[in-house]
Amino acid sequence: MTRYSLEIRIKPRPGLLDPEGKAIHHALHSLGWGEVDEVRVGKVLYLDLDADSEAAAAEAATAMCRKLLANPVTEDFEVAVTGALEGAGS
Amino acid sequence: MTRYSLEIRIKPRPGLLDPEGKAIHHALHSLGWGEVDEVRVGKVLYLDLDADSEAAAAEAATAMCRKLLANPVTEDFEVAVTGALEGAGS
Amino acid sequence: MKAAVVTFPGSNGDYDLYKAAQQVGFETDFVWHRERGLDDYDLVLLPGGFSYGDYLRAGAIARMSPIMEDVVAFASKGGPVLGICNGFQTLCESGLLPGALVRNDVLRFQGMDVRIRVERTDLAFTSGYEEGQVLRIPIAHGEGNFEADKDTLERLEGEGRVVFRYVDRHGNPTDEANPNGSWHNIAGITNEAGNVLGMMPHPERATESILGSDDGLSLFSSLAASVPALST
Amino acid sequence: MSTAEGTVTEDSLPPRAGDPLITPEVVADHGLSPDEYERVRSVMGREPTFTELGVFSAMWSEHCGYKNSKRLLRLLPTEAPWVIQGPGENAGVIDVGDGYALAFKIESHNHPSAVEPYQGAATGVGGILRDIFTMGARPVAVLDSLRFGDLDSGRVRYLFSGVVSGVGDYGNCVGIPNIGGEVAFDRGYEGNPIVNAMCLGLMKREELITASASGVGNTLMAVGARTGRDGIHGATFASEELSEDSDESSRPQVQVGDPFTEKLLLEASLELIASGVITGIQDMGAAGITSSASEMAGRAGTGVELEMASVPVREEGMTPYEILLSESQERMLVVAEKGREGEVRRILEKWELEAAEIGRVTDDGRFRILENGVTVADIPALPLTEGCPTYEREGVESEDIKAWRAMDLSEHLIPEGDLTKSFLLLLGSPNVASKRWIYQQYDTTVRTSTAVRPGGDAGVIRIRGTKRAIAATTDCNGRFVYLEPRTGAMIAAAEAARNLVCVGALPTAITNNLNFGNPEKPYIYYQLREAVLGLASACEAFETPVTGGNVSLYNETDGRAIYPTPVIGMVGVIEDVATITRQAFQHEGDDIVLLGANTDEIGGSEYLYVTADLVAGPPPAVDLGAERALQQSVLKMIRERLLSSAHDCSEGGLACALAEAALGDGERPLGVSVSLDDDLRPVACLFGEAQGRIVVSCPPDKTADVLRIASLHEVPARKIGSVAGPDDGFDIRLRAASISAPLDAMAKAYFDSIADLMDSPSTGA
Ligand SMILES: Nc1ncnc2c1ncn2[C@@H]1O[C@H](COP(=O)(O)OP(=O)(O)O)[C@@H](O)[C@H]1O
Ligand SMILES: [Mg+2]
Repeated sequence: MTRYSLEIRIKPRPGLLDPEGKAIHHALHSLGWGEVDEVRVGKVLYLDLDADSEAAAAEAATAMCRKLLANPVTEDFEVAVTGALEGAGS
Repeated sequence: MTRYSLEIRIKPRPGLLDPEGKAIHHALHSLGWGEVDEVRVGKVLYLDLDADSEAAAAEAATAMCRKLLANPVTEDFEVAVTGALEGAGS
Repeated sequence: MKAAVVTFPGSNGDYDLYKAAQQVGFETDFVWHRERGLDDYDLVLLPGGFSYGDYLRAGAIARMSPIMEDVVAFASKGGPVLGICNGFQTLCESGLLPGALVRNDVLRFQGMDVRIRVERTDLAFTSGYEEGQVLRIPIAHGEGNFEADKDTLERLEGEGRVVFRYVDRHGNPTDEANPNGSWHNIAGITNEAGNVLGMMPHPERATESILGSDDGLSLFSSLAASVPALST
Repeated sequence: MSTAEGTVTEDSLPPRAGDPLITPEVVADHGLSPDEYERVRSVMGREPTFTELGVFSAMWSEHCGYKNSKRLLRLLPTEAPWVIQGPGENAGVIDVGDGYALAFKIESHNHPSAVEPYQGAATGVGGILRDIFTMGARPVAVLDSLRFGDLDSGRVRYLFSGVVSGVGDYGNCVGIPNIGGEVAFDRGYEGNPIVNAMCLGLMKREELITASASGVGNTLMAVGARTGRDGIHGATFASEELSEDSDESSRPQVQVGDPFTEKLLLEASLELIASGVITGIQDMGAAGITSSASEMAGRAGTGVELEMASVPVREEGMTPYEILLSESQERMLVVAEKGREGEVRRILEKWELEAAEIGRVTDDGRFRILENGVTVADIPALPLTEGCPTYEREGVESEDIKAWRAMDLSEHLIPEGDLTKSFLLLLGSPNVASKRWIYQQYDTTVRTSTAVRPGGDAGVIRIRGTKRAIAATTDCNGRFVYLEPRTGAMIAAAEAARNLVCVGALPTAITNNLNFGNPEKPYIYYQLREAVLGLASACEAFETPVTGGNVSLYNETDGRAIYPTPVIGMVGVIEDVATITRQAFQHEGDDIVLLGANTDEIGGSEYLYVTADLVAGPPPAVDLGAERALQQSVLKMIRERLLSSAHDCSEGGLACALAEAALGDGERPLGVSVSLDDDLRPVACLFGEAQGRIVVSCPPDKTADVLRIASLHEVPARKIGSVAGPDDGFDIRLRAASISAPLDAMAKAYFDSIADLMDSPSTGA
């Protein structure tokens, strides 16, 4: 078993309104950052996971997103394995 | 001028309680993903920005984090330049 | 005539809903989310509140509770299910209703009285209202902005499944009357069969004049009037 | 310091491996003076260990030990036949009739909110809720009393919006309606905001439980959230001034609130109390396990022994010192009857919470801490909780403030240009303007018992199943207290009582939050003592005893103190919900009657601040006897159902009070036609903040009765005009001047001004 670190990014679907992104964009402009174009805001989940392989870890995370972490109506997700610690499994 | 795409990740400081991460962790366990260790939840901002160089773009984003986007008392941030589109400046 | 108020960790409108159901004559029980079985009931109520703290997304964790399988089964047999606020969010997460409730466009929690217009009166929930009637009802939510893809939204309107809409005092669905940015000022919708209703405003908090309005009471008395017929 | 002379008799505990040595610097860092450290040594009979030093430092901080305020607080009246529990417990409790008891208390979270406004405010609400439900009462309402600098600063907007969403998100999630509060913006609070939260809880009289560790052999259990390194030394921190370099290192780790866990803890605690398996329960608030365990032992006259290795922790490698002083939120200490620990665990499991056995009640009066069986602290409990040195300091009034008070204001009594313009300016000043930008972020209707929501003079909660209701308000005008502390404190209590009678409630009892600067400075100690004396006489006059409260001192940034701000939280009882009265005019054609007299006072007024940027002059005079008569007369009018509305005059004076009554909640503003024949200069008459005034309206056929009751109580009263229609304007005519404004311009100024100001970005930097 290896302990993998994962990063799951959950992002509003293109086309959906992102009021928080809009508000940040507006605030950045008022503070003088006129060069910023669009802003979109998502969530990122950091988690550690024991699995047999990197592929298995990513697969488990994908299953979690499908079942719970992302709402298919409004969100897209991306899973990235960012680290591995051999033999650290519990 | 080049248009850079940036990704800014904002994450609760280590040691601070992350109630949302805790609740998600708990839910993943009840759904059978007992192999998941800690979960921490942060924010990710995607933004496009016109700047003279990659370094300048990253610097601007860092300044935005300091001034507005991240809460220095409770959050750490990371800036990554993820793309560049030459001559696209407005 | 029995009603079940399904409660999750973090529900906080359970008691209010219980009282409203009782007020119109339902024999009412709380059913804890880990319990199973809703066969004894004629009406299922999903209360407002912050199930699991609204962490991740409002209603997302609650809909994984064991009892939600029974709620789905109850609804698919035609049983009336009413979800208010967090209950509405949970119904959307569970797929019993389409779409999703995302963060209010103003990015703030909105607690105030709003006016909603009754768009349909042929449902067990609304038979006591007049079509076009304007009700004064409180809202209290941070994520009440109804979103769905274009096709779904068109279908909802086309099939007349929008039951309540935010309106101004004169009954017009203006932008100013929309407290959260919901598409087409949607405040409540029903499923195809018309036996599942989700709404963000709180009719159970408008059941006595001392609370500022009793415009919500008819929703419960409509149910009390039609539920016996449904279950026979 | 281990070589200091003195009578050290007992053998010292061996130092714990890895703990720092105790040097004079270490002692000073713990906020103890050399004399206080000597006292520690004599209580211990030996040198304390590092862990013991931490324990003393927390318990003998101002926050827990009330070093500078204890002697003054003894001056406050605390008794009345309806008081069930006075000061000393987690909350005060009064009898409100029909078998019900009301627990209520106010708490400050000023320092944490200055560092992290959202979490500071949120955890402030969490703490006060726990104080209420540990008494066995179900929380039924929250109020919040806030102070900030002026809203033109991005930093202030950041603090303000963070605090409001923190207060809101926490209470909303737990499901406790907010029924009122107050907010003031003044440069006197720049850099040091005030965040006080008050909670009310209801119970049947017999459900009351107290926080004591009784029953030798009973088991102590830690319940709820795990312990992390949050807020270590929060109590000591709350007892220090902030300075520019208070950032980062010197600050304790921010406490993060989890209202979801709080909601579960609330339900679990009430179930535990009802089940009878526990004999005591206490929140682990400031100074965490240390204060909860030692205070419970102190109250019961017992001892406690706790094993640190059994405390569920969130992080690895925590030392006993850290575990003892952690201020992690949403935790409780429970005393379970021996043998019934399993029942406690079962109840907590239902609510998906943890419960761990961490110690037991002993009979030796010691506060003893073990780490894997090895003693790391062993302190006599009573001297620890009760032996904190207390100080009576010398108070001297500041010459500067004296000079401000003596300032000649006569030139300001002559209006600058158009009075209508000043009027609209004042209506839009954030201190007068509608606070709905705030309370629309709060759930005010959950629990379906809110009869009067925020926006009126006082909030009202009905007691289900009875005809009764409870009203509550928080009040304090810090400018008045600053200019003359004794008068200012009396005004705060008088205004609170007026707000209660305006909704039809009999003022019954008080909780208070004394927010002051550094009491070691003579001029601050003067303010504190004077304010307490003023409050004491108001309590006597109104028969409203103090049942509890909170003291927050050292509210200073870089040596500048806030205005002294003794916030009064007052509760009252309404016997029949059918008599509840509101501030908005109800019917066109009603008569408007002014109770109380106008004066030429303008000192400390909002008018001066807005038009001349001044906080000066003497505060308005207050006559406690006249206030009491006014309260009684209005209550009588309300009970006889004579009034359509009642509203007291406060910030912005009579003109603004009339405007608020005219505008109501904005749904259906009504016009006003008033004429005043006072022989006063217009500015004072319209905008002066003379005390003891209430504007009421009534059907014309009731006016004679209203005037008769007023005269019976020797309250000056006269008809000043009438309520006009929604299409009429707002007109006040004086002998030689007038205000005439359209209702929509007033509504715009009044309702939109805070929202408009908050549209500019807020910056944390
Ligand atoms: N921070 C707050 N939270 C909730 N309600 C508030 C707050 N600040 C003001 N309010 C409400 O706004 C109304 C007006 O407040 P204020 O001008 O302080 O009233 P008063 O002068 O009668 O004490 C009151 O109903 C009060 O409860
Ligand atoms: Mg008032």
